[in-house]
Amino acid sequence: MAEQQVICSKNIEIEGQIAFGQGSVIHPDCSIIAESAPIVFGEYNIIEERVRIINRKPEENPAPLPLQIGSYNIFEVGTIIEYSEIGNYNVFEHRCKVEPNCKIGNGCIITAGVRVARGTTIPDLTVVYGEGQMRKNQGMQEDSFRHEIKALTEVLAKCLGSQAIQASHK
Amino acid sequence: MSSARVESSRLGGGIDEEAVVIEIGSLYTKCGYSREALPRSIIRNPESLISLTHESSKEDYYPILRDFLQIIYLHKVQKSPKDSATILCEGLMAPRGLIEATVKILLEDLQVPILYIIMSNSLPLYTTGSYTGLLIDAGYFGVDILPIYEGIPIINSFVSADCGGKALLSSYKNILEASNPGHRFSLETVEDIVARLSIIPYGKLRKELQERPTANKIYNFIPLKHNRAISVDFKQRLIPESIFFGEYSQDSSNIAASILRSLQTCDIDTRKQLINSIIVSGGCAMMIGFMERLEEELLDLLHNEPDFSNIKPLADYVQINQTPYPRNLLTWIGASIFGSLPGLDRFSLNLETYQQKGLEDKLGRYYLFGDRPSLQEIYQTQNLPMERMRLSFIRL
Amino acid sequence: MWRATSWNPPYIHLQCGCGKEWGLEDMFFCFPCSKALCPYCVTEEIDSFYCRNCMENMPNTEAFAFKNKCARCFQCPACFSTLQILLNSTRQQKLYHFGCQSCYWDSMSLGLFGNSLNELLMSNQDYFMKDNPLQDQLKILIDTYKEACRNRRKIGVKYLQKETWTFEDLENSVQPKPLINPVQRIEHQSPGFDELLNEDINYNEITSMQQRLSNAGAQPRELNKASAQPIPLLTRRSKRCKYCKKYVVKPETNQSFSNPFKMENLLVYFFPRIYIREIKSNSLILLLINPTAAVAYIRLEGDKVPPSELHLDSYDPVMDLVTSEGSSLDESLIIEREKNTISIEVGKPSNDIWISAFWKFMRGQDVKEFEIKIHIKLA
Amino acid sequence: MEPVKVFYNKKEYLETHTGNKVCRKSLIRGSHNIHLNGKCIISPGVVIRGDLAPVKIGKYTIFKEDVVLRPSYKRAKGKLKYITMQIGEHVLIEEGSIVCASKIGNNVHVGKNCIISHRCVLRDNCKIEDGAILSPDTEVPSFTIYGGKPATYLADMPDSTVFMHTELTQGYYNRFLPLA
Repeated sequence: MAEQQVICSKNIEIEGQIAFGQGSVIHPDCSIIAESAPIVFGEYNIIEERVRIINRKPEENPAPLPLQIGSYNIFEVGTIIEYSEIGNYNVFEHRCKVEPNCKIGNGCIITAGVRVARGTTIPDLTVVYGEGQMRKNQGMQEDSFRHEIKALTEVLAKCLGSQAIQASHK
Repeated sequence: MSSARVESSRLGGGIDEEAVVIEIGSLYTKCGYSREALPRSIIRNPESLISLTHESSKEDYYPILRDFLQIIYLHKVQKSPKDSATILCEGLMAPRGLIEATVKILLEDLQVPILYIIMSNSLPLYTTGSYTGLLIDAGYFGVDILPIYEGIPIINSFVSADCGGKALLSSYKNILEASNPGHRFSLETVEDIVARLSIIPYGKLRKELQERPTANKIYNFIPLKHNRAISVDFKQRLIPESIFFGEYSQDSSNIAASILRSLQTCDIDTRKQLINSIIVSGGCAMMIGFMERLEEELLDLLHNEPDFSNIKPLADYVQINQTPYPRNLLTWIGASIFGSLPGLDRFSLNLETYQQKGLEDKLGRYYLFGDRPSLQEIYQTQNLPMERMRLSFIRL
Repeated sequence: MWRATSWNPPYIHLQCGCGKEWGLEDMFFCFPCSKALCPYCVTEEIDSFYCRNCMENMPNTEAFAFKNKCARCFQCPACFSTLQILLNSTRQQKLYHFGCQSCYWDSMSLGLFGNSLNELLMSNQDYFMKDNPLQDQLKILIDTYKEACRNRRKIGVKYLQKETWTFEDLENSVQPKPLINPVQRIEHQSPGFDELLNEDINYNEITSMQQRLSNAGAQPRELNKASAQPIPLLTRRSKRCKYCKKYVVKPETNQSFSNPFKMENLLVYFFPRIYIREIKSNSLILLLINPTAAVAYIRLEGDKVPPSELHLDSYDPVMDLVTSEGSSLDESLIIEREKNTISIEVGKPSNDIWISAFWKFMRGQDVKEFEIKIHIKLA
Repeated sequence: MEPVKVFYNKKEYLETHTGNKVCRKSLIRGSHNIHLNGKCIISPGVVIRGDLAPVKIGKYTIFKEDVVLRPSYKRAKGKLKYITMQIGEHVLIEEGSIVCASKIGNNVHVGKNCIISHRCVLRDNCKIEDGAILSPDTEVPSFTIYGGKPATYLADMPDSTVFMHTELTQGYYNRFLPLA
């Protein structure tokens, strides 16, 4: 896979200024809306189908700061991320919902179907499961996680190869 | 009966495998095999079964228990009911409809070859190896106190105080809903909070709590089967203390007071033996500090309470039995031991005798005076000859 | 017990011999006594045990020995889903340990890990083999009571006739035998005042009732002390008719065959399925579908239904010519007839309609018939 | 009650000669990898990711609205590989559920808004309750019902599920008629 490459599928709903890092993969049918301020992605993020990453309108969100999202994150099918701070090496499992003004550290796992309430800060290396309970995430090694994501993006590049575009600021 | 016959076919009908032991409690049902130390599985009763009370009849119990017992046999104990003799525990205070419905289902529908119905109040005694003891069952509906002397349950000093899990959970639920407006709590959620957080203070901690006012510490968490976070303060963790060990007054339902009241009704000679081995079983006894606080309350009442001055010298014989088994399973373990003893046939019941004579009170007509809930009749009949009152499970 | 019958109207139920009402999907048919049976008129037996995770069949002696639990698969103590065996290989050594994929509980917190796969399995295997101290304690108790029963009986009769009890009599005749070195159970010490106040409780670290009772022996209060319990087995069951003790449903033992049942006499294969096509003001149009492979006859009778005998063709017309008796029947009720279905119009006196049906059908050579009541409830 | 007829307007749907009715508004990627064995219904909003790995779908399978079918990947001999997804006959998947299973047997009924996670195996005649979340690598044995978050064994299915379920899916297909 060429260095500076972002794989972006066809029908994605993109609005406002969005910047993708290198190696990010965006599957079809997801919508990234940056109404009030730009969204800045790190590198090697995998965004699957039906993911909504929304930077709310100004009246909702008084200080429109740019939405910072770290690198090596996986957003699985159906996750909804509203305006909140996201670190690196996070896994957002199927259909989990992050409400506005949350702060998520590094190496966290938000299990499937979990709703992270508004304004909660999630420290590093924690697993959020059930109705919002938390637990220490022991099995997390950053280098093997990074290695796996790189391998995954290569496999995805072969499958979705046809729609690769250069890393550019839309 | 000749002992030879009893020894050979202990369970009768050539069924030599282990008998299935089922104890249907008010909140949890314990089921497993006899001669085993722990029940194979402990299941929470379905909500519809918990909500039925003493007055509900056999027809109310039948549809619920029909599926519940089949699940016990086929999924939890995993033995076909057709070739497994069953031991059923029947409490003194157990609703009559429940026992009649279970026996009808087991014998007619599930076609259990042979059924043994034994009184479950005297079973924890078996886990201690002795014949005498003051048995206290701190269960869901209330605290049942039954002294057993030399194998003979002294029935007319049977006391049932109604300060049990049910009173605790309902008052806890009201307090929680008052302190967290807008929340609705189910019975299971309240039980979960009580099981995890409740503490009964005793010894040094109790004195400190009286002197120093507790700084208001708030715990925020999400309980079981509840979607939003709730807040509980420190005082709410001590609620069980006021339910079980409130201040002593003439008719209060303090556990220690009802124990001593039941002891007073026993005759003089047996009191020393009884108070020397107090056996506490039941779910509420598993709370942190329940056992130590009970011992403290007993000594406290004996020493400086005028009502119990006549049994004051017994104070230095008070001793609570330490069992290695978990206290909420003592009844089932007693039934598992009882199931492997010879002489079980006295309590056996099979389809023919059930169809002819129906389910008369197997434990003896003088014993339970027909409808269970009216216990006052038992109190009025003081002048009972000793023989008729004898269950004497040791006498074979 | 999950039943396919729906109990909220409008529904069509059949009344079994024992008087109870059940939907057609849950009922069985016993051939020797040619009777329709409801789930309560059928006794169930266990045929074979299997583990839900590794789909291993277990004979019942081994299942009893392993306390009805699978020997190789384990469940998470926190959320009861199956545990996976994970490997985190650091440079120095490879560590096998259990991990739960849904709530990420990890057996490292329990100190349960092994350098090799079977060492891990063996370390948790002692759940079965370790002679549980409570079990030895139980044996001592049983022996004491057995021995007591024997010698008690010898002095039993003498003891009964004694009229007056002197104090010494009581003392020496009743010596409770002290239990031989009872295993001490560590009671929970009471926490100090300050320690209680400023101790920050993590609610999820304390076990819930269900998590405690899954390990009945220890009943741990902290989650990091709760050990991984083996997964309970599931059973495959066969059903017999309650009256003639013959098999009604028998599952296939080895799962390689495509048909999961060796024998299944369900009423769905023999009795027509009835649907309500249309509800008119004072009448009702029912659709009857003949499931058998031959011509069948049904005689319907009810308060607003004139007694009438109808015949239903089977799916392929060739079989109809062979098996139809060709007797002349009054077809007044039938509105429409199509392949193997007929739609009839039935009077609707009230929302509760009882129709008694006499059904005759052919299976292979033998002809079977039986009587059953149909109960239709609209509101 | 007799199941009610469902109508769809002809222009939205694409009909193949083997009786598949595929909605145009559904998002199907890598259609060369997807094998429909005939008489399938794919409602609007269904996502099938055939470009990741081949997806084989049996007869009479019905996918209701907003179902996501996504093969999952496995680590085989150090290399990540997307494994094929195999779905049997008479499978009914209700609205809004996400399926990343590796193998689904025949006569399976998946409820609404379920999440079936990576590499799950659903044997024949099983049922997943509404809103259940199956954790990865779970194995659902035949004739059982799984439900809850995380999904555990709830109960056994009655023995007539083979007959009733095939009639349910066949009936649904036969009553799925184009608007006049």
